[in-house]
Amino acid sequence: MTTAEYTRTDFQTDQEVRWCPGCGDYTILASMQKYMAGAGIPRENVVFISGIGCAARFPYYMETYGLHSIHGRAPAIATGLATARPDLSVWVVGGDGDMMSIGGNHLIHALRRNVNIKILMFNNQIYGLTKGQYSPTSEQGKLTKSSPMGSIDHPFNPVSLALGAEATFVARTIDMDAKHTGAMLEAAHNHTGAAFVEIYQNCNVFNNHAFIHLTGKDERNHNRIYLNHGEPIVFGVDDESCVVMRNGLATITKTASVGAAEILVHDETNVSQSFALSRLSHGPSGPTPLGVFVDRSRPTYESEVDQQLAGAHANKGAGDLAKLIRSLGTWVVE
Amino acid sequence: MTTAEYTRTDFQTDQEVRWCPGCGDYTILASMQKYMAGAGIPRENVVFISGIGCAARFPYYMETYGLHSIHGRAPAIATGLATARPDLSVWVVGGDGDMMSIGGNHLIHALRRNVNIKILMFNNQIYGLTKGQYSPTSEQGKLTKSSPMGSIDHPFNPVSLALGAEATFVARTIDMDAKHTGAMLEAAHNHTGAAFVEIYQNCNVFNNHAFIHLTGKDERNHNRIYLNHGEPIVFGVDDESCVVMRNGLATITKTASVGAAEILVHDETNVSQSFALSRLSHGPSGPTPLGVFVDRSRPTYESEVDQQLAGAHANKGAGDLAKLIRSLGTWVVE
Amino acid sequence: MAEETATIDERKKLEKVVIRFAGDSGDGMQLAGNRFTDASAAFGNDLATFPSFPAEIRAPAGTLPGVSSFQVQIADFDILTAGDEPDVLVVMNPAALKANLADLQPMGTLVINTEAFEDRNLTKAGYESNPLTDGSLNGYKVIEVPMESLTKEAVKDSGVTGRDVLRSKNMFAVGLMAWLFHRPLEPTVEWITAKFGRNEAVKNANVSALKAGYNFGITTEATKTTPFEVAPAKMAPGEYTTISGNLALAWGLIAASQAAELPLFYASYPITPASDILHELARHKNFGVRTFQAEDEIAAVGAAIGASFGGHLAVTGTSGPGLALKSEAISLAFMAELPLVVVDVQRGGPSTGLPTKPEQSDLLFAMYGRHGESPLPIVAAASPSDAFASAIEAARLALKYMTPVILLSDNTVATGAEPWRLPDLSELPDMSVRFAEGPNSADGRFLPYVRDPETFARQWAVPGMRGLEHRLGGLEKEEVTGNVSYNPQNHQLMTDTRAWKVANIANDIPPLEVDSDDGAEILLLGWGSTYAVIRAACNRLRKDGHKLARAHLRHLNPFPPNLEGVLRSYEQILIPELNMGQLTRLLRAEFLVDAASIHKTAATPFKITEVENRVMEMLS
Amino acid sequence: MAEETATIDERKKLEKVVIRFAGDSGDGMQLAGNRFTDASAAFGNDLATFPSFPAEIRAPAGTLPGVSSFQVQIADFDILTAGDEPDVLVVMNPAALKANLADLQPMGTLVINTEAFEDRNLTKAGYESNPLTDGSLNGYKVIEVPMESLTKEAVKDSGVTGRDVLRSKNMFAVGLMAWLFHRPLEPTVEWITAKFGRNEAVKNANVSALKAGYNFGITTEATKTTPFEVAPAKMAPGEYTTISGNLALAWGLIAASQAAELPLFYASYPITPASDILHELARHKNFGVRTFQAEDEIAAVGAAIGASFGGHLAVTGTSGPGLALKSEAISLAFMAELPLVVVDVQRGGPSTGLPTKPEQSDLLFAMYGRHGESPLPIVAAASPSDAFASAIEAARLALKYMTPVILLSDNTVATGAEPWRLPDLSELPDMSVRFAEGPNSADGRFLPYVRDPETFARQWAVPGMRGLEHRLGGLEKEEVTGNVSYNPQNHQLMTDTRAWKVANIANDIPPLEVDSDDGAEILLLGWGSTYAVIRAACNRLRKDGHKLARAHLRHLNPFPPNLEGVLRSYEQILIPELNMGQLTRLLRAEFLVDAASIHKTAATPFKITEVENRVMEMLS
Ligand SMILES: Cc1ncc(C[n+]2csc(CCOP(=O)(O)OP(=O)(O)O)c2C)c(N)n1
Ligand SMILES: Cc1ncc(C[n+]2csc(CCOP(=O)(O)OP(=O)(O)O)c2C)c(N)n1
Ligand code: SF4
Ligand code: SF4
Ligand SMILES: [Mg+2]
Ligand SMILES: [Mg+2]
Repeated sequence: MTTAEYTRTDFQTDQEVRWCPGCGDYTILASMQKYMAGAGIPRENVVFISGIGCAARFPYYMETYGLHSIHGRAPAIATGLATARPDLSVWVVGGDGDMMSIGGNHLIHALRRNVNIKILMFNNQIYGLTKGQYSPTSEQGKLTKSSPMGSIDHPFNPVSLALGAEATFVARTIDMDAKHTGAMLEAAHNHTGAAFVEIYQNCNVFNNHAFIHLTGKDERNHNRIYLNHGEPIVFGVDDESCVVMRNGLATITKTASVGAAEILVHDETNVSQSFALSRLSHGPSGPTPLGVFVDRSRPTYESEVDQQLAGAHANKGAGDLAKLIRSLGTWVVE
Repeated sequence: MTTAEYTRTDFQTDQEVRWCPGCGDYTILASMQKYMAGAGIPRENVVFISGIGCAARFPYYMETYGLHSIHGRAPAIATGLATARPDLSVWVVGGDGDMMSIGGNHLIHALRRNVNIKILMFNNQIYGLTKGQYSPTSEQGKLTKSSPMGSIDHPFNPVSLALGAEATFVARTIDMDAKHTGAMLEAAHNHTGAAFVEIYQNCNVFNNHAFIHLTGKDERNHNRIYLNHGEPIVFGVDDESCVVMRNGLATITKTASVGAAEILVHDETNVSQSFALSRLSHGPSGPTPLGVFVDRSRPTYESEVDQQLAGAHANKGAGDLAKLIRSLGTWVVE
Repeated sequence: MAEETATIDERKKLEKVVIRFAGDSGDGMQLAGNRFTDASAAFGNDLATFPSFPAEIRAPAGTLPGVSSFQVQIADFDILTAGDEPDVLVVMNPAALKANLADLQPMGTLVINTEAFEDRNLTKAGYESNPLTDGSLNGYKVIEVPMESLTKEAVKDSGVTGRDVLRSKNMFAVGLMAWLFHRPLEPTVEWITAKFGRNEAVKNANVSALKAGYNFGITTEATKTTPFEVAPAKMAPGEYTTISGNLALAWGLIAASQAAELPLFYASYPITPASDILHELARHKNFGVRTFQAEDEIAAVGAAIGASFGGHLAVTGTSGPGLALKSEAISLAFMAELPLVVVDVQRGGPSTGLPTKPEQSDLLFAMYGRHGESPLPIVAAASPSDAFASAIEAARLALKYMTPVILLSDNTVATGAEPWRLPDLSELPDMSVRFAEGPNSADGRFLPYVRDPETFARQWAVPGMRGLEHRLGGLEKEEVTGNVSYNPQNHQLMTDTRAWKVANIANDIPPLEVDSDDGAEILLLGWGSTYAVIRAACNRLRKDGHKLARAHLRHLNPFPPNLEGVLRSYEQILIPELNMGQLTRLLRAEFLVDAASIHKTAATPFKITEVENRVMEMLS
Repeated sequence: MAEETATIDERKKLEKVVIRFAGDSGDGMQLAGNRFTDASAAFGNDLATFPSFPAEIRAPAGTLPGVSSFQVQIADFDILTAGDEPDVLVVMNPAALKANLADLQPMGTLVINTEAFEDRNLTKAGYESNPLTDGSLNGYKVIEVPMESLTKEAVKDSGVTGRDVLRSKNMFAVGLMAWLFHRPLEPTVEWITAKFGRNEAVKNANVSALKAGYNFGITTEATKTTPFEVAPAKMAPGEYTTISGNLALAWGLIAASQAAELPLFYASYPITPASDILHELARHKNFGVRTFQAEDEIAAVGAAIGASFGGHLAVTGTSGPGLALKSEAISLAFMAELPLVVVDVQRGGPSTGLPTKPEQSDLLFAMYGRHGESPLPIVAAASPSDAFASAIEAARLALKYMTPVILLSDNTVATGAEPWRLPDLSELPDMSVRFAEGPNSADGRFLPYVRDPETFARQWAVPGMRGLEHRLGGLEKEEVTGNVSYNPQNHQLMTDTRAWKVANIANDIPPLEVDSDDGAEILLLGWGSTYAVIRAACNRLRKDGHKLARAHLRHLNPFPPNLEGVLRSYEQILIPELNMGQLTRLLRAEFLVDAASIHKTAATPFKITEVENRVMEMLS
């Protein structure tokens, strides 16, 4: 089979998919299988690495190489794999708890190092697998098993955090918009370096309707702000709303109320501006940007590793063990 | 002794200070002891918590309560202490490795939760205690024991990272400027909530002159950008340079070349704008902002904990153990 | 009333009966089991339960991995385990039948929701022909119940619609079981009312379904099987409640906090099967309990250490993988000699293992799971209700000896339930803490490593105490002063002192009680959740006239002072463990005794017969 | 030449001599010690070193915590330890004298830099009167040297100025020792030239100081003491180098990578005393070695697991606190059955403990330091040079059995140095890996848990291999397929299989060699860095006519197959350990043998006499 002949089913495994019926993870899985079928990457060169959580079961359902590892450590494991094997296409999948709670440190370090791995965070704003505690992306006040009087943790804004951690690619999408999800997967793959994609994912059992403002038939038309590089940021029915910069803050206003020149033009290479955009929403409770926030170029970690290896080889020649063990000087006993 | 009677020596311990002669840590220690003498906090209510590293020996030298804990965990330990004991003044001290390498996750979570702890990161851009490996803030290309061909890790920008992690207070200062250090300590203390202060600190043994651009007699006049809330950002000899916003980027230009209105006015409450300012430098190799980047208000973690406890008490009365163990229903065997 | 038509005399009188409810995760079997359990408890039966559910939140409906079950044993005497093979098996779909039938007693009673046995479900469960019709159930007493249409019919006037209609079918099953075992309906009706009171329709639906189930029993006269009867148990007089281990443990911590007059600080990161301790404690803020859901297990133990430094009763709870992460920080608490309770609710390992299955395989890890020489006291809960006292004991040791203590529970203890005779709260141990009261050196300073001559605990001074400012840390401490010290002799002294401090706790714990027959040749020794099965096996063996001794360790480190003597008093020793023989290894190393081990790691508790058979082998 | 004026005959002939250089951290004592060692090695002496330095980077100059020392034993026969009490002590300041004098042999030689003995330094060191004048050195042969002015004088034409002038005084000391022990100056001059070649002034200063020291010896005729002489050792013929354990371990990993024909991936987070392995490997990128300095120890082991999944020889190295952090991930590698070498360079514990001091207290942690049932092979290096072979053995087991392996080193092995007879590289074990070659099931799929019938290792297929796509993970695996399985019987089977796989390695390791006298009554059994001291004690005892047996374990899990037999062959067994008796515990549990333990945790290696005395006690 050549990569051109792949269909979605070539990426399905013989394992029964074990998410709750209605879970957003199904949609994302389908988007991924569809994307992979057309991506042109040989299946044997693809690896999915995950931690623990509902989302983290993802590798079992992708007919590629996979490692369902331990909670929070997937970015570190993927860093090792990608550094050892730059020829592979390495994807990391995990939930908001996996990535931002226990795994937060590995995430930010993978991003700053710009390891060529694609990190997909399925953000359902809840701990699904452990049956419903608040997560580091849950909104304040949330009533859960572990916060019967409401969560008092101020959540992360995953896009802001990734940008603050020197990420070279940051995007956001949502499970229900399969087309957009596919486009973000493609953009992440095409980016050379670490890519962080936040995927809003509905957990219909423990946090149903968390994204209703972005998925509700009516609301979504008002609240989805699609970012497109080089284009003015307008959204809403008939582009009635737009984003402008005022006093250093990205601000939403009526398109009609401002001149066309004042409307902010999205620039994927501008981290500062994209950071400002990330502050437009703190969770999906109103107008929320979706799309690629940042896509800029920096050498990947593994390419620099390889370069140093090649450099050492060029300078010193292939390693000679017999020489090495004599390198401190020797003497002979007769 | 009343707090008004404190002098610097009241904060010195009987332990010999064991840093290398010439280490920037001495200066910071002196700044802290001086600040504490005038801060009006009873000594017994002050706690210093540190991890491991040269910087982390700090608690041994402060005549307050202290805990020299384990590598990277000080922010977590301090979170527990501050949550249990909101009456205390809790300070966290650690190096760039302690805080941003192994301790990165606890740091960003303490910041987002807004625990009322004061986190001082002594950034010498090196691992001092373990004798000189590159750290997550070392510049790329650095030659160290563990990077004989140059470090390939792209470093964090600590201010950007803290801002991305929802910090309510972020500042930067430098060991050699004791007055400014004192002012930053005071501002951090006065802030209600988590405060992150990056302190550039010279390690004269393993990374000497790392901050020469900010401390050199001549260079410092060109490169220190002092931020003051509400004031236009100008710097250099005779304020010859200034910062403006161009295309969403903070940019340095000649003061003479722009109109006064165009010069950016620093606003501590504007995270987006301060993030842009943080991108002016990526390490202290040129003009670098010093001062308070952000100081904004959000309820502290422990105040909300206490509020919930008080609320529960008010609603349900003091806990009654005898009732609790009967709360699932009981029956009697005669 | 209709309920009375079947008189007691017509019923089979049983001493005990084991019932298992099995269905899809979505069928509400845990709830059904719990309701039936409570009704039985209220009726005065002794009982023990064993819930079992998939590790997936909701595996695909109708499949084998999606099967969830709940087993309860009820008896008229003091029983201990949830029983081995069920006498009665209730199955809601083909997958539940397939997954559970092998366990059913020969000629056991099988209650089947027939309407779920249609082709799609049969295929999902991997059946090639319909077991209802292919004769494969011939060896059982089958009660076929068209549960879905009967439930639909029953709730049609309640006001519920759509999915909610069939949701009540678990109550139908509870009702039918209530009839079969002559349980009162009232407790269940009360519970439904309390739970769904605000939603009239759902409340009505559940009550109607419950009654419909009961009535179905009456009406069909149990489709020709005789109803069962289990008389109330002869339990010690007292007030009882039904309690799970996680709740008992949480309440024990609250009790300890009250006895010690210290606020409780519980820091945890959610993990099966320990999460419910966090959930329970989070509900009791009016007891002054602070719960902290940390970003990970390291932060949880770190926060607890911080709270301990601040003078709270600090506890961190987790399961095996989390204990691994806490190891380094526990070592810090050990060096800093700060009180800390570390709860490990064990589950099937290694790695992520079998998160919802029982195992006792963290004992050696608790014992040796830190770098350097760092012995810790270890306390283990023997049963759900025992978790209450065990938690208090762990906290007592931590506070009195200024040390981290590991409290072992496991999945069986944590999620199982049993009747608990409520303790007399006035008899909680005295745990009041004596904080340092002032400087303790001639020159007016506070030296944190001045020790109590009896317990060798160092003094506890907490921030806010004037003049007692001091610094602690993880580098080796100089004796008395607590200053950093690299002095060789001091390191030896401190290593010895820390070891001795823990070993000395042996003098502060009750001697091991042995329940021994005269002339017993074999000692059955256990720890943790094997308590129930060991006792049950012993009871059976004694009924058959065998002479045995039985003892159960609550303290795994140090051991009770009389343990060596006890071990040397019996010719043979058998140690049942749900691991590869970990306690056995400890005893061999400690006492050079050649104890036999019966062990398994098969994701299920021992069957009574497994222990019984092994004892019989050893006796013969 | 002047060097020849003192003829060999006038010198004391010694079989061995122990020399300690001690001074302030800033005095360059480690360098001085190393130079002297290399000169001795080149001269053909056997030797062993023991560096000791403060945990602080640079404690305050002149204080006790700031003292740094380097001890070397040189001999004309096969020696093993750095010796007990030094025969010669060189001290550069009062603090160095204070910290080290107690160790000096009675009537030992004391070389003193007199100019450092002024009031300020005496006070800093805590002296109330000047030991040079108060008679307290009467029991020693004192050589007083005004080292600073002599050095100044010597280097005045070299071109160095300021601080650099006195920097060379360590070379003065080396020169003086060279005279005292008749070492050649050439190796040191060569070294100085290579090191400082580019800085002419510094080079000249160091060479001048070195020669000045030597000449001082000649000129003053050793201030009236007789110079010492140690003849070249009778070592086995071969080519030698002087090697430290960390370097030998690093090179062993490179050798393993070549033998296995797999690229080496070393992931680590810096930590004393393991960091030098990282530093060394980072220098050898031309061997295809990838080093990854991770953000913490968890990331390091994680990255190594990733690299292992990718088909590299993956290694992660750390010390105790880091091993604690790696525990959970090692358990994953164990479950996923991926090859991985985990290096633990032990140091004084618990917690941060004594980072620069030797201890062997992580053995039980290595053995039991994971939740669940997760036995791992454990290999321990016995000496600096043995670290080379131990590293190869650890890698061999990891790759052949598809399992994590723990490789224990310790501070003594890691930072000590000894002559190493270079191995014949053509005799490295065959370690070539057989990756899966294609689908291994009837239906053309690849089943990752199909096992080799002999080793029980599962097949290794790595990404990039077409048609072998598969998924691994930490949940319990179904036998053969590797699918997630909660099946009870399967869990039992897999637990047993994993345990058996590791236990079976016993058949693949050499039997324990015992160096036994006929009629030996006592067996001295050791592991790790006690090798040297045990052999030395044995040698001494044998010289006194005692009959002994001696054996040293490289494999701590599983044990060599003949170990039980060996243990049962001796009436008494003594196990020296730098911990509280951890191997002893393992042997008691495993074999119920009543082995005696001599143990200490005093931040220093055993003295030979400590072991000797204990054996004498047991013999009497
Ligand atoms: C070390 C460790 N700690 C805790 C757990 C328990 N645990 C499993 S998944 C999870 C969080 C799940 O939330 P998330 O990552 O958001 O994934 P989701 O289930 O929501 O997809 C937790 C706490 C674990 N498996 N391992
Ligand atoms: C768990 C653990 N890992 C590693 C170490 C070793 N270690 C001690 S301090 C340190 C880093 C020091 O760098 P930094 O935090 O920047 O502090 P500095 O010494 O530069 O002040 C490391 C890696 C340790 N003590 N514990
Ligand atoms: S619990 Fe939530 S996230 Fe997990 S499978 Fe169910 S719906 Fe999906
Ligand atoms: S090593 Fe560097 S940071 Fe550490 S004490 Fe010395 S100068 Fe300061
Ligand atoms: Mg989630
Ligand atoms: Mg540093």
